[in-house]
Amino acid sequence: MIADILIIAFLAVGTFFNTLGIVGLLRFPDVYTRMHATTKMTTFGSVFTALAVIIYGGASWLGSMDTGYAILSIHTLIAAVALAFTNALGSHAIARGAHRSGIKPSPAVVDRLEEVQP
Amino acid sequence: MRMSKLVRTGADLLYPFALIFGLYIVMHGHLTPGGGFQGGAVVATGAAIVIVAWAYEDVAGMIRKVTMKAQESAGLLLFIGSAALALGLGYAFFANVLANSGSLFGLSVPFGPNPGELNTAGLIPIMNFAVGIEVWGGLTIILLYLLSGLKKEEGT
Amino acid sequence: MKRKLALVIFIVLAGGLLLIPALLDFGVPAFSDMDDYFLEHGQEQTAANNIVTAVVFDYRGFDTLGESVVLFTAVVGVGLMFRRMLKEEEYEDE
Amino acid sequence: MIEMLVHFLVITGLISSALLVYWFRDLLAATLASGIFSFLISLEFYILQAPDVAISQAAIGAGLTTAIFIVAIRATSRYEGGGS
Amino acid sequence: MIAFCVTFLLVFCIYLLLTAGSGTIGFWSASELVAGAGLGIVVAGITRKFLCRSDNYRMANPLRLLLIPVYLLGPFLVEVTLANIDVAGRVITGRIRPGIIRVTSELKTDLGIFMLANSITLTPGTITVDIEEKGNDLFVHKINIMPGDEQKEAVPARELFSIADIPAWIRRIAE
Amino acid sequence: MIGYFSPVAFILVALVFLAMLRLVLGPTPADRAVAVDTVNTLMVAVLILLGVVYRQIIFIDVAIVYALLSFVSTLFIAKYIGGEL
Amino acid sequence: MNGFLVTHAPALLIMLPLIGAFAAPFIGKVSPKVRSAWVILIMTLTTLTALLLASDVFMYGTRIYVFGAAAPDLAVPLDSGGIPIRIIFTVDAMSALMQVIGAVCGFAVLLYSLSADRIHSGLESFYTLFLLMIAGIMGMVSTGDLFNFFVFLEILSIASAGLIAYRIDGGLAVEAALKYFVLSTIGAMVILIAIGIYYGEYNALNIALIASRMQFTLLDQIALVLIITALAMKCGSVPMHFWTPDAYSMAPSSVTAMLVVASQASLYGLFRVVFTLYNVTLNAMTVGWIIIILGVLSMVVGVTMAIPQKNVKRLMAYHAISQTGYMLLGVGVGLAVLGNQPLMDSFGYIAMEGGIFHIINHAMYKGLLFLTAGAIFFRIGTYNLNKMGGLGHSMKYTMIFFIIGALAIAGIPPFNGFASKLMIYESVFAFNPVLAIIAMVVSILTLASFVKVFHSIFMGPKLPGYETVQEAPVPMLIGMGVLATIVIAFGLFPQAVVDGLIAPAAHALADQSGYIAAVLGGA
Amino acid sequence: MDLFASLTTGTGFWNPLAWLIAVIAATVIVYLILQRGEPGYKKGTAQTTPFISGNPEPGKEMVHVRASNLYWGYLDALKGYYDLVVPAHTGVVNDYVLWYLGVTAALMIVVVVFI
Amino acid sequence: MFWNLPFIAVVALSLIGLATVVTKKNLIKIFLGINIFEAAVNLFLISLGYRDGGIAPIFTSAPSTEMVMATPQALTLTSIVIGVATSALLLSFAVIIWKKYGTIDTDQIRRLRE
Repeated sequence: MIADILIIAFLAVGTFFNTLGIVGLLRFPDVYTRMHATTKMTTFGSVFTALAVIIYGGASWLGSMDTGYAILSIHTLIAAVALAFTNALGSHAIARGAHRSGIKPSPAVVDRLEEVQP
Repeated sequence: MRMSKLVRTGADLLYPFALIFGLYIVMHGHLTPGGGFQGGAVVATGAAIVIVAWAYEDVAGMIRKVTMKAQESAGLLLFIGSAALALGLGYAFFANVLANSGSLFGLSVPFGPNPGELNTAGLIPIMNFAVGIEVWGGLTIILLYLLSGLKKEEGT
Repeated sequence: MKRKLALVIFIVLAGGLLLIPALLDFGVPAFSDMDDYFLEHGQEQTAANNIVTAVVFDYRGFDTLGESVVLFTAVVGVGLMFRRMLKEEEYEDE
Repeated sequence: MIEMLVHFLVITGLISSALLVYWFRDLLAATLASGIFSFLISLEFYILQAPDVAISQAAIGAGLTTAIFIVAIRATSRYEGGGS
Repeated sequence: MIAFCVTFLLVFCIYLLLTAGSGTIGFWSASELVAGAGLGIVVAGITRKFLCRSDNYRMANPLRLLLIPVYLLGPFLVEVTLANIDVAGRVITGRIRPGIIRVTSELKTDLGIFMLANSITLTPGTITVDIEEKGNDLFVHKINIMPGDEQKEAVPARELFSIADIPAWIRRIAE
Repeated sequence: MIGYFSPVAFILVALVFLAMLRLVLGPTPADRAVAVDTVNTLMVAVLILLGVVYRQIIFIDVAIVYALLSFVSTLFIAKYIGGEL
Repeated sequence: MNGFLVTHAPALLIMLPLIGAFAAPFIGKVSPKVRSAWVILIMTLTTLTALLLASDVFMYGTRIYVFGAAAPDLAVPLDSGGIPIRIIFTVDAMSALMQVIGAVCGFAVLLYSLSADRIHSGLESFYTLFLLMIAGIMGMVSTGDLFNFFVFLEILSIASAGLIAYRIDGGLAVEAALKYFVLSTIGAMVILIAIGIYYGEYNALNIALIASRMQFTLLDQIALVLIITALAMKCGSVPMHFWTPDAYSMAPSSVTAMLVVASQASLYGLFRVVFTLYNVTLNAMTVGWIIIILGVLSMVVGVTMAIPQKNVKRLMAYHAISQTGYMLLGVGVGLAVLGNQPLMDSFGYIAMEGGIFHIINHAMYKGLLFLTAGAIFFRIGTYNLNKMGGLGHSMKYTMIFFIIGALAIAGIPPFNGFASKLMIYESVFAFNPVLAIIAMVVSILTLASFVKVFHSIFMGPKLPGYETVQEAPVPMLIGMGVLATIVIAFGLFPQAVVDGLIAPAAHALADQSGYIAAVLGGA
Repeated sequence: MDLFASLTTGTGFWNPLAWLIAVIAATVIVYLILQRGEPGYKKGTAQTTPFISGNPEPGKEMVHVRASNLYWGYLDALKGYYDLVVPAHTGVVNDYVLWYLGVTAALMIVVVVFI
Repeated sequence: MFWNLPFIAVVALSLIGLATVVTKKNLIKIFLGINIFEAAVNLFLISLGYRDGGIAPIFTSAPSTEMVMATPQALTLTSIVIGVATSALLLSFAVIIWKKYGTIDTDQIRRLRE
């Protein structure tokens, strides 16, 4: 019962943040701000959906003692960790590439990087 | 040119993980989705991460073309060899002589859904492994060759 | 002119290919005896749980060999493209 | 029922991303659209209960093919119709 | 040799994690253990020069490894959640004040700076755009720069986070 | 409990379309790369959810492969637009 | 031991070149001599195996080989309800004939190329691809499984594309390879669609099983169109021949000679599909006429395009298209009267025999011609006819071989081209006189065009610049000599060849029920 | 399996043995005629140089007829045909593929309509 | 008709792929078209083997109901690897042509004609 509530809550959180991430992707003015919205918020949302699955697996495992559900949880955990890891690196790489290719942060109060690396 | 230090460190950390995960997929080809091609492609993609994070000159020392070529040929020869194993026992090529025989990879499984045991399926895991290292070498070397074409263009 | 011709050709091709969805049912195959054999006997004959792998490496193992050879061939071909040419090699002749 | 709707959406996405590949004049964008196409077709394989093929398509089609296409674009030219 | 052993142990653990629930020796069957050891040796032979490129075995200490999940589930999760809610508000309202600032930290090792940069990137509202290869100074794109920060030459890493002291945690883990 | 997962999968697949809108609009290649990265992330979540919906535990492996490998194309794009390839 | 060899010969025929190819990168590292010896050894073994298998097949009938079964000839497992489930090689007389062509041509070409391509770089890869090409041809002609056919077709295409692009110096060869490969990839994918249609309808991939279940519904017609156009494109029939002159003229000469054999393997696939897969279920008249029209177009356009050419290999490539038209014409006439036993007996079989005899003849003399062109290029470094002249003084043996080849292709007695062309003329005349007249006119134009080539290359005074030209090296002459000997022998003893090789092949091709019975057993 | 059997061709026949005998006979006749020729021909003397009404012998490349100049009349007579066919070989990959697809489409119509 | 959706997608995708090959003049674009065509063919093969309500043909801890067919999946695996091999070779041709000709526009890659 608690598991049900947790799953619903996590799924709702995940969907909410994913949706907001996409909205941010469409609304924000330049690459860097879009990246703030999407890569991190969708990662957060996806990790939360994965957490829901983990809880589902754990609860079912405790209920039925079928090792299959434990495997489900572990593999989902690995997927979530890999997702977070690669997304962080990927968005850093894109941001760096974008800055090197000459895309300036268009509404920006300060750009310290430009002074160092023209 | 190299990418930034963060990406390089990340690639170094990710490479063993990609390798072991790819080999896991290769070895469990007869139990879970996957097999030689998929696992080999995963491993090759792990190598691609390293290749992209470092400069081509650095990578040429880390992941060598000669090794990859040898690996590819060796995988294929192992594949053909395991296929020809049946020939000596009087069966046709590609006969799965080890399955259900009790020797290496020779346990039998009950019919129907079961969690699976690695030590089954006869020649299939061996062939999976052979194909895995072949695909690993092949896809990596394709990427290396294309990048080497890039370097030559800059030189001239 | 050529664009119109291409359009006509594509319409005819589309007509021909649309016969596939018109005549084949998705999800309800008419014959399935070969695959039923694999699903029924594959597990006991090859002792592999994954029937796809059993088909790939046992029943149709020779195709898999061919596929590996294709990859090998492509690698050799790509290597031939990016090989280091000798100085005295002169081929061209318009 | 919802699975059917997902299926429908995925197929629509497939066709629209293929059209995007046709439509873009920037080859890099076309390659990116082709990457999304690969992901979607992999999802379609997944829905059609072919996980082996989905892994294969994800690893080879989406990962390595995109990579070698980008290397080739770097070695040639980026825009359609762009000369040397 | 140390590199080999460290890599082997790490890889073997990952393999065991992937194949958990396969048998009766602990959670594993005998053949899985044998296969894991074999594959681990292969992988360790290939990747020992990658994983231990800096010849620095501080991370081999199990206590430090145990700290990682604690860190991820504790302060890091709190930070990420708070920041996410913050950015969610900004997505809806559209009030942003972005800019790229320079962030200093006292972290010296590659791994430490890597973890800090990833933590910064995963926290919405900040992205690591670039790194100065020598001094380990990060350039961070921030979606909402505090008034006054744009005049500063450099901002300490601690000020990017609201509640928890992330750099200190990372120093505890990695250095 | 399984009934909760499939509507979420549907919503996430629908979000992929909105991300593709940015792929069409994006003025710079970096924007498009961000869109592709977003699609990757969403897709992993969809795969995990669908794996549960189909009650196939082994399907999660596909999601791990996705999470690992979609990264490569992102890195190549980033390296290319940064002019470092 | 002999029994073992014969039993496993169909598989060994593929495995030997493959093992040779896989080991070639290692062995090439040792020294060039060892590599040459290795390649020669593998090729000799392959040729011997092919000959052994062919003798067995012509003596005892169709031989099948089941990959992965408990016994090599256990096509139908006991518990499967009478369907074959594994990949089956079905070597009937037609397949054996094609195997012999491939093996003998490959052997001669290999001898030639050992000395012709000696000075170039990347030779390990060259020989690897060469052996893979042999393996692809062997697999294509001996397989009895549609998807396996597709796989070998792809091996053959990729290896051919790599070899066509071998001379990457100025980019022309790469352009030719690109055109060839784009077309052949699309063709292969179209073939895969057709295979999918068969699979969806009949749940089978085995040719014999599909043939026994064939209904010839609307979908089968679509599949027929897809598969025959793709294969006709691969064998270079007009109006899908555009890749042929480019690829043939830009590849190294030894590769070109193998490409001829490769295109004939596609032709074999076309015949196999039409005769074995469909046979009498299709409307033989319509499909027969389609093939005849393709053949006539190929003959006429090929030869007329050949006449104004200035590049000698390009000219020969157009002639190859034109000669492919003869084969299509002969076998198409056979197809058009299929199912009508009296007509079949009176001229149908003769036409098919003529077409099939022309396949083997064409492989030999066209290979010979390309090899002579390569020998000339080896000495003077150009293919341009305008720059040549007077070489007959210094390259006498090459000139003799060229004369043999040219007379054979023009259908002059006593060379083999005459025999097969005569069979085609007379049987086609009985079917439709206009076609026979067109064929004869094309033959005359062929002769005219080769007179031009002969005059331009060998006749006239020794041109300045070519005074020091020498005869081609001996290994090249041996390679050409093998082919020339076969050309003369087949021309002098045509009926023996027809009785021994061609007639069994033609009857095997037309006999669908025999093929099905060999695989499925019984009916 | 008679080696020198006649080739069965349906309506006529062709026997290489008879042809060989005829060729040998013809060769003998030719040889006999050749024997009756002028025996005083020697290489290296003025006999071998061509006599062009007292003019000096033109250079070797002038004597040689180039390949492009052969069959000029034939090509000119069929000019209409060649103007049609030669431009069809455009050398563009797209056209090649379009030709292939066009043939596929045409055959599709033919086969579906006529069967 | 709704259930024939994958087949309709196959037709649409093949036509889009072929149209890209025929109408676009850039080599890389043509290769992308070939890729789409290949993917369409793969999808065709996979949809042939699908059975309503079937599950993947893997016996590892799955509910035991009807399974989808295994052979098309095996064929598609082969086809995918062939596709990547093809792409690699084609792209290396394009790179060499760019080096030698300075263009990858098909209208200018026509030194071989007539």
